[in-house]
Amino acid sequence: MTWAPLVSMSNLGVVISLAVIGGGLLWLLYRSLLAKEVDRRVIFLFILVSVAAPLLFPMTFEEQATPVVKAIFDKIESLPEGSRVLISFDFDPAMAPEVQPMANVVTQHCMVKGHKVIFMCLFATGQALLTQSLELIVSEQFPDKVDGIDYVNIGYKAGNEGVLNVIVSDFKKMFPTDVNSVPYDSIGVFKGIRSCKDLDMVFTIGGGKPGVKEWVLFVGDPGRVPVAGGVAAVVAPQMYPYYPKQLFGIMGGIKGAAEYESELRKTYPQFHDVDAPGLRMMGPQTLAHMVIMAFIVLGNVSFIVQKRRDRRRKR
Amino acid sequence: MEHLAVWIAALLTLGIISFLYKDNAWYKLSEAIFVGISAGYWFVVLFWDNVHGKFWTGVFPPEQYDAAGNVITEAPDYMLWVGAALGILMLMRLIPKIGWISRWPLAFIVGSTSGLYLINYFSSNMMRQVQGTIMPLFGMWPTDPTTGETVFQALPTYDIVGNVVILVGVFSGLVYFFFSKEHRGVFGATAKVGIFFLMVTFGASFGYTVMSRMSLLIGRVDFLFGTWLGLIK
Amino acid sequence: MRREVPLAITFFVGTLLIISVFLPPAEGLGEDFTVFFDIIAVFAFFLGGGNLVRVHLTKLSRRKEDWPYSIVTLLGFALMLVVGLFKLGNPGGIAASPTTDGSYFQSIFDSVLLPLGATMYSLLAFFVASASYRAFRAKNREATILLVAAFIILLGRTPFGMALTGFIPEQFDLFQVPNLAVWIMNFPNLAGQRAIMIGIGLGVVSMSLRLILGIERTYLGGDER
Amino acid sequence: MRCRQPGHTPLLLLALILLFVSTDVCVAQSEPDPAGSLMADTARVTVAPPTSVIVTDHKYDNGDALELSWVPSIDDRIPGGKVVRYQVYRSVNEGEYLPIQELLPGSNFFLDESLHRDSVYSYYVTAYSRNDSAMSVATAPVSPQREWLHVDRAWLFVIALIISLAVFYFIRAARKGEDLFIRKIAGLEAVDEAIGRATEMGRPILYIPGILDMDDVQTLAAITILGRVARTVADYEIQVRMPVSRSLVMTAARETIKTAYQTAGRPDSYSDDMVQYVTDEQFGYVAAVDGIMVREKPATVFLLGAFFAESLILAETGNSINAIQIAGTARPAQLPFFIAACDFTLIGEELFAASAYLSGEPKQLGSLKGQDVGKFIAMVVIIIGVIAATLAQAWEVPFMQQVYDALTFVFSTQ
Repeated sequence: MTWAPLVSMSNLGVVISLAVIGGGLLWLLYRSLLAKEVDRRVIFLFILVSVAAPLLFPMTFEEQATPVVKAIFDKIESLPEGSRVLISFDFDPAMAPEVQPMANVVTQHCMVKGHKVIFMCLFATGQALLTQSLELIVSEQFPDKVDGIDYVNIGYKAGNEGVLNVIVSDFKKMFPTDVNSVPYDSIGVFKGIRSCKDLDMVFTIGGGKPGVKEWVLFVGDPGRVPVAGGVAAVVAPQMYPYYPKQLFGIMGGIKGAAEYESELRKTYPQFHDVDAPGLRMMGPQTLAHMVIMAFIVLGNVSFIVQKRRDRRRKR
Repeated sequence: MEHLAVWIAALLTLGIISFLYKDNAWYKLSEAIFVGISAGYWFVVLFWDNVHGKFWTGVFPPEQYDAAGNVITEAPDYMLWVGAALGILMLMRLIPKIGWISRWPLAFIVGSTSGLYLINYFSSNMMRQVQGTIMPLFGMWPTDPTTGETVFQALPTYDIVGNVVILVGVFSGLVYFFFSKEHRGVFGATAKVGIFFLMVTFGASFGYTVMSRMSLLIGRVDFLFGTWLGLIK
Repeated sequence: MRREVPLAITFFVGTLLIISVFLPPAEGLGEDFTVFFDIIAVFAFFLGGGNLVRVHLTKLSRRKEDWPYSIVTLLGFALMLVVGLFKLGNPGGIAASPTTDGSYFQSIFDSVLLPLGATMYSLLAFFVASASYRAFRAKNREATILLVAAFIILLGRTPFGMALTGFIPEQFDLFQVPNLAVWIMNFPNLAGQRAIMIGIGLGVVSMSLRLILGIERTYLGGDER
Repeated sequence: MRCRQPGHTPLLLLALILLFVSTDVCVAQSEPDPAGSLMADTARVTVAPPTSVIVTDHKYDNGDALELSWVPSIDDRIPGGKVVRYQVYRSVNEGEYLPIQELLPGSNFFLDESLHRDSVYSYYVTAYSRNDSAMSVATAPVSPQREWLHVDRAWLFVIALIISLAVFYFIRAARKGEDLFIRKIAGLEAVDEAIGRATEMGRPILYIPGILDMDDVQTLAAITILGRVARTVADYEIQVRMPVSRSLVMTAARETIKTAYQTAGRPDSYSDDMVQYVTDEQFGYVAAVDGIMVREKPATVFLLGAFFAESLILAETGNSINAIQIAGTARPAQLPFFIAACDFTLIGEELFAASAYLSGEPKQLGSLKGQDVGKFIAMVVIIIGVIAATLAQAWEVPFMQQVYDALTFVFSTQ
């Protein structure tokens, strides 16, 4: 059990706001022990502070990776350097805020491990997001990686799951060139790769259709390729039936991304100073969750104290 | 101009949030603006979409030509007049003497809603859910797509327990909803189990939605501190 | 007559739509009737909008409490009607959709209605908290179950869930809170949802039949005017 | 394209030829042969045509769709086939064949929709390799057929009919005076008490029928319950406040309350002002209702009908003014919030049963018994189905497999 450092205290603001929230809760606990109810406006104030504070003073919580997320991290970590990983951006701008952090963090991990990555997308609108991620992650953080040798962007092909049906046996038929019109056979990443079956793993991001499910049914199962997926939080429960046989790992929502980012920071400290959108966006949510749970506890404390008192009075 | 829009939005945002403290003039103003403008907004949208878009262009289709100049205007849909006639009957309420005639379109609406939903809900809620619950508890014999042979795939223990839980939960939940028997004895005990399942469902769904509710507030706070005040880097 | 004709209309229309599901040639009927409904709804809006104007005019003329706000409501309503029906400032002119970007109509929507709606929606975050404080108390067995289920799910969504139960060995990883949360969502939660849904399906059948058969007729009014 | 003057025909032909030549060139330029650098790939890749192209009627429609199927070209094997795509061509009324759909390798089926019953259609399919193509034999002209019965939905019909007949049966039995027992439903028993409380306190009752229009069954349920509630209210001197978000609901609600007051013999106490239209906008309506709640402090709040995210906003505001709240909806996602914040909650089916229950009329209660028959069928089918499925899959009992398949088939819906 690792408690510390559960939260990184980046500056005075964080310390003060946490102290205010914690102190306030203690005071309320004291009042609850006297069986005094908390006014709803006090609760409202706590919620407002717990959401606003992490936004004003960036506050991140160390996330413990759940097994479903840890499985993806461990797999990428255990693959030997130079393994071929396919990352598919199967989402549109509407889904992007929730799932793009996952795509980015897995890209970071693959790059730092020295895997060779094939980027593609099944959504026409995913193309722009893919380019954006490549610029943000690969060009900025890994300037020495070379297009074509360390990674390749083969872009979008229309046909939804039909595309998968083809590439599971033949990449070149569907993607004769990459987005820069470099012919398949002159792309270093593809050396020795004929189809998806030759890949070491596939990571697909997107809760829509085609998405994770189609990758499992059309590539993972028939091609016996390890597939992992990242989806929006609301879709995640629908993916669990595929775990662990057909999907070796799942990331659900911002929380999934945050867990992965945490894990990555633990193993590669150099990422501590790099922006981690998952962890950043989880800050206010986690704090608000904890405040709500604290209030549930407070409610029960004052309820039990009240009940005891009533019983004593009856006697 | 954009600055003004941000300021208006910020003031209105604060007006609504101030309601949490107590009802006040600022909230009342925001509410009055909200009600007036949104009522007008929806009337305009419905008017252009339905009266113009569906009725007018359906009854008097605009002339259209294909690339070669042939007329490909669609035939007018005379059925739409029935809708308009019913709509006009609705307006008869304004004339007290024949106001009762507005019950005809009302009767039409009630009839069509009940007719449409009867089969709809029955098939998607009852039939499909019953079918979804009919499942093997322990595992399946799926056909391997590559070799064509079938292998028994036992489910993990958690899923087997889960399947049994689903069976018990659906069954006892239905017992709870039974109207024609008092909740007593074995029947009552089963109904009690049903209530427990419903409570787990409600508690779990409540807990699950909290996070998405928080993100809405995060959006608003982000707007106030970031876009408006520029405090967030 | 005043009562029989509407009852006959309900019966006829309802039966027709039920049958149409099973007759391919009548398949489009449901769609047609939905369009009728949309058209009727707009006509009805004259009644609703008229009522809105009347309510606020009365408030104004009788100087009832808070009457100044009624002026704001009426002005806002009138403003949107003028701007939207005449498509003022619409870059596409009168032929374009009223919600074209850049039109006055859409600009007002973006700068006034959107923030108002989003803020009203975001109040939920506060109410979720106050409701959990009050409702999730171990008052009796049902309430305790409600509380425990909600607490596990909430805990599963914070880092504490893993921190508290991460020590549980892998064979029993179901009892690690995040996994337990997923299991609850996938099984007991699903069971409850299904029971509710099956009940709803049957409830709708029964209520629709009562309406179509005219057993339920409170909405139709009496014989006298 | 149409030729307007015969004299122009040769010119037009020339233009056409030029057009084709130029597009060919364009294609060649914009899509450089990916493997053009390799000598072997410049050779012509011949390809065999798709065979056995069959067109059949799409079943159970109004005669507006045809199904086209074929055996893929023998050169379309996975992996490593030569076919890169298929193209479907269609001729309408024996006219020119035009390309209508491009399909991926491996395809063998195409559903052509939006056709007309009085036209005839024929098709052929062409397989393309990188630089060659082969067309199949064209099909004989066919027109889509209209079917009169949706045979796929026969079982849906039968089961819906059984349950409807059960409802009819119990309604008739009740009419004949048979005593039908219906258990007490707590949330509905509370209705009278809640109205009584408002009377004592001299404060209004607030009735919110959800935010959807009359084209939703939950709103219908809310209106039918309103009929019963208004009937009780009419007996007391209390005010009903009913802000609504749809004009049609306003009309229906007025009609309903008016009838209730007439039945109670107090038509003069009724006023149109009881029901007030606010706005169609979801949260604008919520803002207004919240305002009404805190300003008029109703003693009793009914939240019955279709609710979305606003469920908790309304219920918590109602709770803050200490009103007794009776809520009900058929939206499972919103039920938890009502359970948490309201005094009584009608869960799904109870909402639809409420007006029958409150009416207390035997024939109405009879319809509730009919529902129970449906539940009984569901329970029996689930138990038998699960046993059959488990025995069939885990122990390979063939008869059980048949039962399993049959039940799955009967309860599958299109």
